[in-house]
Amino acid sequence: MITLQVLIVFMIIAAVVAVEIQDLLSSVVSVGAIGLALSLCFLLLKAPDLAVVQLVVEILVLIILIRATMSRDTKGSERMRLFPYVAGIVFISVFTFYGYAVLNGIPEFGHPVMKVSGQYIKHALVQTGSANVVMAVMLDYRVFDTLCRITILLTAAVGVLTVLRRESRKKQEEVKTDGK
Amino acid sequence: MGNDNRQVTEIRGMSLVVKTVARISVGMILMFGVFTAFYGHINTGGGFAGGVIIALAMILMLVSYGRDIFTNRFDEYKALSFLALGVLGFLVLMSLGLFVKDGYFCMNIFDKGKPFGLISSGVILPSNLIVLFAESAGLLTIFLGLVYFKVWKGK
Amino acid sequence: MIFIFVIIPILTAILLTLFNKLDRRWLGVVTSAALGVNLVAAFILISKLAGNGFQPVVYKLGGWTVPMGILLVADGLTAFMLVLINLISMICAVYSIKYMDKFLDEWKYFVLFLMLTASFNGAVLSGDIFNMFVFIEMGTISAAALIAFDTAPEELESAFRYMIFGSAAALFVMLGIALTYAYTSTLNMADVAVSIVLNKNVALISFITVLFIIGFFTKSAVVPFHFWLPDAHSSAPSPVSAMLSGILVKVLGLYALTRIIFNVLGADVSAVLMAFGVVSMIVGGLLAVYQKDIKRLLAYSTISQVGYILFAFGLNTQLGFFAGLFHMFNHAVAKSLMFLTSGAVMYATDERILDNFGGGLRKKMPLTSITSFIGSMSISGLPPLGGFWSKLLIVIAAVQSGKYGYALIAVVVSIITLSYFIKWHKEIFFGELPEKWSNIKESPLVMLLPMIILALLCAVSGFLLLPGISSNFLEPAAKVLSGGVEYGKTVLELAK
Amino acid sequence: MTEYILCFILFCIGLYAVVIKRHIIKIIIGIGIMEYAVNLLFILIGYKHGAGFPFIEENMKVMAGVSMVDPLPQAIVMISIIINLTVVAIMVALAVRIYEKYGTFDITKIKRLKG
Repeated sequence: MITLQVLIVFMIIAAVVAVEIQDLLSSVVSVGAIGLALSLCFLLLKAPDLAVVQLVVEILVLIILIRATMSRDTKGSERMRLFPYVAGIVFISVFTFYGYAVLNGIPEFGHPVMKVSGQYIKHALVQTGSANVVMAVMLDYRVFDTLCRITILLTAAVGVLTVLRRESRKKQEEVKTDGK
Repeated sequence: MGNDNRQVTEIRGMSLVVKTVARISVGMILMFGVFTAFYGHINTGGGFAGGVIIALAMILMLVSYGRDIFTNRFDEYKALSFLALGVLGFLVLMSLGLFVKDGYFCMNIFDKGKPFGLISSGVILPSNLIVLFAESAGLLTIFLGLVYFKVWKGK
Repeated sequence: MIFIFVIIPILTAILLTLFNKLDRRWLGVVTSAALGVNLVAAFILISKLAGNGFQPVVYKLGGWTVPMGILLVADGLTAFMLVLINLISMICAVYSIKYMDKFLDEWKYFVLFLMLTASFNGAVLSGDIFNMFVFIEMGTISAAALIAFDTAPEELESAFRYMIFGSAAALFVMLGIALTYAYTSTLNMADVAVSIVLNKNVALISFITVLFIIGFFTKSAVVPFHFWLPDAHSSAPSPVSAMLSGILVKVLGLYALTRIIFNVLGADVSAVLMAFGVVSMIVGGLLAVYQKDIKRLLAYSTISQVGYILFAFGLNTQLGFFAGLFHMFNHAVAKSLMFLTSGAVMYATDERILDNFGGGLRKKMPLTSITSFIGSMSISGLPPLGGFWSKLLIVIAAVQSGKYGYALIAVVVSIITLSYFIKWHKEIFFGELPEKWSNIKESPLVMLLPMIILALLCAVSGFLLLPGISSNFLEPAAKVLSGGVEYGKTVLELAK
Repeated sequence: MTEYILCFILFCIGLYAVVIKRHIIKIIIGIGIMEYAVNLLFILIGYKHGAGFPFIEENMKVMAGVSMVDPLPQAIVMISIIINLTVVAIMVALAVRIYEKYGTFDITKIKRLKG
């Protein structure tokens, strides 16, 4: 599909811009552009649930990233260090070439082997009663993943609060009285 | 004299135009979020998208009206306890399957109802609502944590 | 009923967030009670397994058959790991009741601690690749937040570095899962194993194995990817670094690696595992000798001991797996004992640089010095203690499979281990007491009790080799690993 | 096939940013790009030419096995998007705190830890 390939090429260009540009705010904005292009790709690939969630989550990531860089717009003083640059390029080219040589093992793009999801589509309405098969898979067939995912959200919320709390250790005199 | 009261209204949050637009659009965004969650098992969205949308609506209010609308009545620990209640509700909903005769842990034991009606897919609708509640509380906690950190540094 | 291993810690964590005004002692007591229940359940699971001849116990979540729903599988290897995880996390929870009185907001610590344990139990139990990935992600997030618990500059930086390595490794694993799903279009481990045996495309399987190996080597801190471990372990609170080096490196790294490589993909990677194992043995040992910080020295010795275990697994023989698992048990017990004792020393003296200790602490802290001596000698392999038996078995397995050079290296590295642990003890405990440590007292009882239990375990773990005990604790775990791809067939029949 | 290769290239750009860049926010952006690439690869695998949205409409004869896109990767990517959000949130929290303590975003200058 040409439109899809054009979108992914646009994402690659935006990714290069996001990584290479010096000014922080414009690199964060180009990350936002990648996320929104990804939401369009999901729409093209017939995944409307994901387009909605990706779009909305992308806005939240953008807000959080801008929040982190807003008041500290320091220029990235990048001195080009040769060795890691070359090592990175070599590793990435080997990784892509190896991937390319191997990818013909996967079924061709657009002809997925749907062994399990064939069952999902056939029995979703009868077994779970929900018309949205994706919601049926997430909340009825594989509901343990959703349970773990909400616990991850709880862990991350408590984690963010621990990282961002003002003082972590009691004052010395408090410890003496407390630890008698 | 004249500009004193104008000055007072300007202190917190963004300009007046942003505030009025935010005040008008927040109701619609909240309704859209709840609608996505309620009809999750019929058309797109579901508890997850709805939760994030509602969290974004609250963040819109937070950003446009400044931090003080939340500080005294609602802080991130109250939001965290809402999240914990949401996860607890989801756990209880999942463990209902255990009390059925030969049920398993995450079993969908409610009746499946009319295929395309609103009350139609057993446990999926209530779990969508609980995820909506937990998701928005969780994301709000994360955002309040990030925003309030700046306030402490300021004081 | 095996989902209770995951649900009990999550439930207690939720209750602790709701009632977080509790006093610190109550929080610690509730946490260790929950983990104690888990430990008892792990022993019950072992007796149930021993009852029906170590057939895996299978729990179909939601009542769905295999390819449709998620499966929880508990076979010999899982039961062994469950006992190890819950034993050490309960002891660390008891230890952290007193250790945490220097910190504010203890309830956040205990919530994250319970989530960390829930993620270990879940990763070990789940029979579904993506479900294991979700638990690995939960472990990474809660471990990063725990490392940054005492928000000093070093902790924040090492937590950030750990988070970069952890999420990059998780993304490599996710890429591997995507390609396995594209090839076999199922996510259940047993189903993948069976369908890979049917039509084997060697090129693709080797690429997927490389992806998994990169991801799990970063998780288990094997040499080229070990840069996060010394910072993370030296700056985390002591009970957390005991959990990290005792269990996180073994469960999220080694267990997941062996389960996916041997049981699911069935790839023949023994040469790669052996090479990386030997390299990380040597590098970990050598770097540990020059360390000044007491916990950083223990962190580097963890890297070299993980190299031992990886080397034992790389031998790909029944005795190799048996020795590797036995060494994993001994090292987990002894290394967490060492981290707890170093925590007790830091709790009393607030000093962590080896040089300005001046030694002689054993007069003031006799029990701590005895237990830490037992722990360090068990790791470096003094005869009566457990570490000696497992290292001996590793050397025998290496000699049996004809790897004389590697066996010699293993012996040399264990001598290096002995040297830096004796240096560790000479600096802290032996010698005469300088006057600045004159007013310190023995560590409190709540911290001493876990240390004594772990020291007894170190001494007693030699008896694990007795035919009676080892036949239903270590033997089935080694059989599962050496069984390789039969795991898929047995689980599929059971879950029909 | 070309879509998979383009997705691999996007993954490698993210990997490049994480390995090479020294600025903390650039590293977080690199992790974000890698997450986008993995999610995209999952959905590319689940796509089927000429297949409809994974919903069952009223009149559709489901028994005839009418062709739909693969719903399983969509459920998995829905879960992994929010996990990526939490990972970015924790890394940003750490970055904000590191900036407040060290005063710089450059990871090489933050070398208080030796050895």
